[in-house]
Amino acid sequence: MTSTDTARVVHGPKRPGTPALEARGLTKHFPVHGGLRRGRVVRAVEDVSLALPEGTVTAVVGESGSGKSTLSRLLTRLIAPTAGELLLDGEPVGDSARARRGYAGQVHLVLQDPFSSLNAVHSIRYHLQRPLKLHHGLRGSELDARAAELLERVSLTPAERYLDKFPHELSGGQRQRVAIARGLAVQPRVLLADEPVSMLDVSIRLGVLNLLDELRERERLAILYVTHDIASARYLADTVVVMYAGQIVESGPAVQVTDEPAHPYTRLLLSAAPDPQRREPVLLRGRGAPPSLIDPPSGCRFHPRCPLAMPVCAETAPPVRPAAGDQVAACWLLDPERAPGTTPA
Amino acid sequence: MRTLLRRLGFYLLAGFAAVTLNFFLARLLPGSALQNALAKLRGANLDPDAIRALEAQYGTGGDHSLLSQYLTYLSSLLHGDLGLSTSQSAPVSSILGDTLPWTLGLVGTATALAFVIGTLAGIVVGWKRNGLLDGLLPAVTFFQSVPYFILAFLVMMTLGYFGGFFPYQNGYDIGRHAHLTPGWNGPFVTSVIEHGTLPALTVVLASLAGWVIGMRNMMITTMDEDYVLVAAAKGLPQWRVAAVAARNAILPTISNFALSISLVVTGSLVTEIVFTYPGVGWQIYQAILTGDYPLLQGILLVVVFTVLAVNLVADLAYVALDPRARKEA
Amino acid sequence: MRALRSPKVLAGSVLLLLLLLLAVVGPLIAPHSADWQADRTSGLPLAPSGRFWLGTDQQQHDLFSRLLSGGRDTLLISFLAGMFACLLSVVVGVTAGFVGGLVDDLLSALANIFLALPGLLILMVIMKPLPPSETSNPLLIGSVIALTAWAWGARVLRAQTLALRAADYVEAARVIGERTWRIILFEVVPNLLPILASAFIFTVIYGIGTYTALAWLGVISPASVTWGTVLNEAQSSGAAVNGYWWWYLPPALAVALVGIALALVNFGIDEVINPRLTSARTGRARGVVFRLGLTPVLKTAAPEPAAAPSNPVPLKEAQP
Amino acid sequence: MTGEPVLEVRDLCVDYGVGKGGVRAVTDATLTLRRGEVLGLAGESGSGKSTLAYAVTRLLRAPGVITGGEVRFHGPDGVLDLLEADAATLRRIRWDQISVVFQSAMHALNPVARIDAQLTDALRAHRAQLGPAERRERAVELLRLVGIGEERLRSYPHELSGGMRQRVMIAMALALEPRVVIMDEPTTALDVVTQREILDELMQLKDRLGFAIVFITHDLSLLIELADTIAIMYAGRIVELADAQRLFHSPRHPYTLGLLNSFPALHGERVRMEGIPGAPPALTALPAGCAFHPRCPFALERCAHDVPRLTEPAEPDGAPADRSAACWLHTGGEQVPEPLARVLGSTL
Repeated sequence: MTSTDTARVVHGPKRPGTPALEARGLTKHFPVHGGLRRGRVVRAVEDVSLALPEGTVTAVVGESGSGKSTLSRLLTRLIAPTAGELLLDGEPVGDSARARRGYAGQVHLVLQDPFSSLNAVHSIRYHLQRPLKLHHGLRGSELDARAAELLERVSLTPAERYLDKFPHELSGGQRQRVAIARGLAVQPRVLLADEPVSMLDVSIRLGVLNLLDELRERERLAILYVTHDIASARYLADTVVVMYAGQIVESGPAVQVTDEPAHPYTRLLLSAAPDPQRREPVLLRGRGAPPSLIDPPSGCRFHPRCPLAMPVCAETAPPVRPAAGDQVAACWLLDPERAPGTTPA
Repeated sequence: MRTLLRRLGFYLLAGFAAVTLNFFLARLLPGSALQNALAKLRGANLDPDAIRALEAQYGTGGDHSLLSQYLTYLSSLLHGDLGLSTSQSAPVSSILGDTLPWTLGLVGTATALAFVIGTLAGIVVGWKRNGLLDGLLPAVTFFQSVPYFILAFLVMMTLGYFGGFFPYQNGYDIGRHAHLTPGWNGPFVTSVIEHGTLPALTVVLASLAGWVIGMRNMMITTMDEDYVLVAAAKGLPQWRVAAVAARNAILPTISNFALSISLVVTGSLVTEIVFTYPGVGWQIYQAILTGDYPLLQGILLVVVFTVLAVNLVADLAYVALDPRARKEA
Repeated sequence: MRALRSPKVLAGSVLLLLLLLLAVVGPLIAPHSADWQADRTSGLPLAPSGRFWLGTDQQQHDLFSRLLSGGRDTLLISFLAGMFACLLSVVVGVTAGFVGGLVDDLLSALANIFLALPGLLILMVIMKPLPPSETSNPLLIGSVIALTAWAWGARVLRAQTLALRAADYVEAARVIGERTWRIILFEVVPNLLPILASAFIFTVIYGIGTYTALAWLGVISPASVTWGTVLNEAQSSGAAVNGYWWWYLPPALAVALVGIALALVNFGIDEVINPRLTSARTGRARGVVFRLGLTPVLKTAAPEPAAAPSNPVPLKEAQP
Repeated sequence: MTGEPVLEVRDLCVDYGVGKGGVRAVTDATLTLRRGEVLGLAGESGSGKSTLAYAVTRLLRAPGVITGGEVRFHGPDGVLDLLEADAATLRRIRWDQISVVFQSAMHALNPVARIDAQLTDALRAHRAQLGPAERRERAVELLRLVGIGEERLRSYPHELSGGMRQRVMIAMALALEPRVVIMDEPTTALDVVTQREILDELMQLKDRLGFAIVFITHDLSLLIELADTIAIMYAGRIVELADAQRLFHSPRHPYTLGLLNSFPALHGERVRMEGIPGAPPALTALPAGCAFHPRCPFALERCAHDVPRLTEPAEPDGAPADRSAACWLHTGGEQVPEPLARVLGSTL
């Protein structure tokens, strides 16, 4: 368990002022259904503190089961956290129905699969106008004008050609643009994107990523980009946050984390990632699969797979330590007392 | 184990619900019909003990509370006592004992035949996919969309009355010139089979389509699975590839069997009425004609328990056939 | 509406409309009223003739008139039963599927119990004591039949709702802050419509069978003549044994015809629900045989392949 | 590219549907797979890469129809055209000579059969002389080959993790020591670490057992690390075919170039990349001429109506090309844009 007596480290891009959205100690334990022993839980997300300042892209990287998708749903309030709190512009968010709707107008989530995130029975117009009606009370001709404008903002032009189409008449990339346009209709401060390009064809992925980057720039959105593709995280994000088994193990400026990873898990991910420039054969830094989150390993959750594990790793969870600059990692190797003479390279 | 226990719990609950419903149905019915029946019984020189028993059964005699009546009812059920038939002055259980074998023989055989033939045909039609057989499906649907007793009329008329291929009345030859002794003797058994043919054919025809179409659709769905293509890619003989698909496709079919068995049984009972077949169905008709509620309710209870038993067997078969279900268990 | 292009569906729809039309105008165009009797003295049914197209029954009612008049209540009640049952199954199925948890467990158990109960027998027990004034009320009879018919639809709808509840577009609707009732009504239910339509058709088939059976067995005696009551009179007069086929055959065929029309329409709905099950016909029509694991080879010079079945050439044992 | 050919595909054409409703999914595909080689087939969804592979094995599902070409398999008994072969011949060759690993092992393993049964059923069909004990021994051996313990023999697929299932699938494909293994996105559904582990094992097994691999994927960056030769497919045609390193460092087709520019790098300076404008066309509405021309930054006037054939490009240094591309830019006379005219220093 992460010790709570030490000062909490908030991950994410460092910017002056109040972040648009901040999560403090966000934790989610799902009850296990169907087990004979009651009270067992899946520790999907454990004590995550994350700040998303406006005009930044934060990438959350991890394997499946690392808790990154759960985190995005916690941040959208689609699921209720077991512990922790959310602050929107520094204010704790309320729990009333009104507060929830207000929150939905500030924080939006773009889902992974554009083929199923749009309802086949509704037109593009319907999809775009619902948030306009819900959050801005727009009526009549204003609706059409705004919907058309939204399509233009995601480069679906001329807009009239798309408004009356149905999802099945569009390509995957166009659908994902519509999904993003729907998010923009909300006029959110924060845009969460859960693997927004992984279902898309390779040649159109960059188009969608570049669109997100433009929105960050133009609309000053705080963007959270959830992905398993560390190369695209490096491409798009200001800050990369690496999750393993429900915990953040490393975070820092994107290029720094990918060029000089501090945590052995980040190094494992990088060594496994496809890299056409690789000359020498791959040396996989660690083996095995992520652990069960019902019964996670003691101490550092990565220690059973870690090639550099020390006795202390199995006993006590490592605290988050600075590595270099804004880069931090939760690893005993960064503790000068615990690992004298060993510096991760 | 857990899933199985859950299912078992469900069957207990369903059985209990049926028994309770049965109890209250009798009491919710407008009194007059029941009183009439009792009055008829009194006039029929029935043993006073029996009348008292009947009164107790319906709570019309003494001033027992509803709860105590209910408990009495439950305890007599547990002893296999289904009450007295008002029209036949005999215990319902003994009437059922006489007629149930006829129904079980007819409906059981017909349903089993229909299921086996239908499933096998569904496998073939699904596997051949584009064969001529597929074109026969609409024709098969004809039998599925016509109520059992209507189909029974049509079968009786075409093959029985006009065709003259089979007898279409009664369970065996009881005509004036017949000299049959019920029992395990050749002439009697032959007669029973002859008389059972048309009702059985009706039940088979009516329920066959459901199995054929269900199994065909499952075969086609399953054949789209990669593991069937893998079987073909392995160079296994055709029949082995088909077997892989069929083995997986049969699982939902078993669930469907359980779901539709109550419709099949009800339909079969009604078919008996058309053919004046001496089974439980015919007793239902008699009970309706004479307003014999104890008999009607006794039959209802037996049918419900039969259906539940078949469901339980189907559940067990499913768990036995699907390792994934076992794991959850 | 592409479903209408299928000849089966077209035939079914036309047949169904025709039958519905007959049910409406039947009593008006019938040569006689349903209760009209030809000759009160004769005790024998008359076979079909030029005067009585479908003959008469023992009471010398004109059976053709009775057939025309009998459809109205029969169809009205079975469609009412279908509607009520669908309403019930939507409420139960969608609630169970969408709410989940204990509510789902209870509603599913309830549906399963109703599936195991023999509906017709229960209806007999319930309806036998009802006076004719009540059994001729279509609304009452329709809803009582519906009580025994909703479980199947509820089960199917629940399963589908369960799948839809997890669909991304439902989650997306939550994300933009849609209210739950709106999500159910506008996101989930529209996607259930094909299944609902199919459930409706099956319930109507069940309804017509059940209602006719109840009348045939004399469990209910509606005030007006229906196909079921004609069958009931035929049954109690031993029409089958005595060979009065014109007495019971026409109403039986009429019921069968409604069932077939509905089943044909259902083919079209099936095509919408599961296109896979019907789509492979295209190739066969052109003489190409598709077999799993044996992709056909149609080598032609023409850019558009012509219709010619592949002839597997016997293997030439390859030369080294 | 030294080994002798095991599988030669010539002018293969595949349609979905027959007659008016049919669309061409693969057009004039020509490929050669050599012994012990990894041949990569890369392309986006709808490019025809999987269609091509399944058509070659005659495993393509309805309404797929092969409408032309030949597929010459060089087996132990000589050369055989798989498109002329009858069902019995195909059955004999399948798995024994050519096996397939599917994308999702979750779906490719029979959920109601145990692992050992699925490992040995092909042995039963093809090696009738083996007894039950020998088959079981072989199953254990195969599992060990992919790093799975004997105790998993009696497991059902749902009891295994995703990575383990894919390993079982690979073990299964190697059961009869085939000459060719066709792999359709075999690791796409897996996490990167598991993917890497399995690919490492696969390459070791390939070196040890000497089979050739046709590796289908949309992930070109992975393929470059993995494959000897790569064929890039677009809208049903092979648009470029070259040695992996040369394809990476000196692409000749604009689509290949665009594809390579669609994968952000793991190293170096962060630069804005553009990918490829537009979206891949639907097979039902292919542009005239070169199907890529509406998205191509270098499109010439003739690209809009003439379909380029796969030919050897004239190399800038005059060296023998030993590669091919289907692009009018390389047919001589045109000024080849710089990114498509690079020369890879070393000859491979």
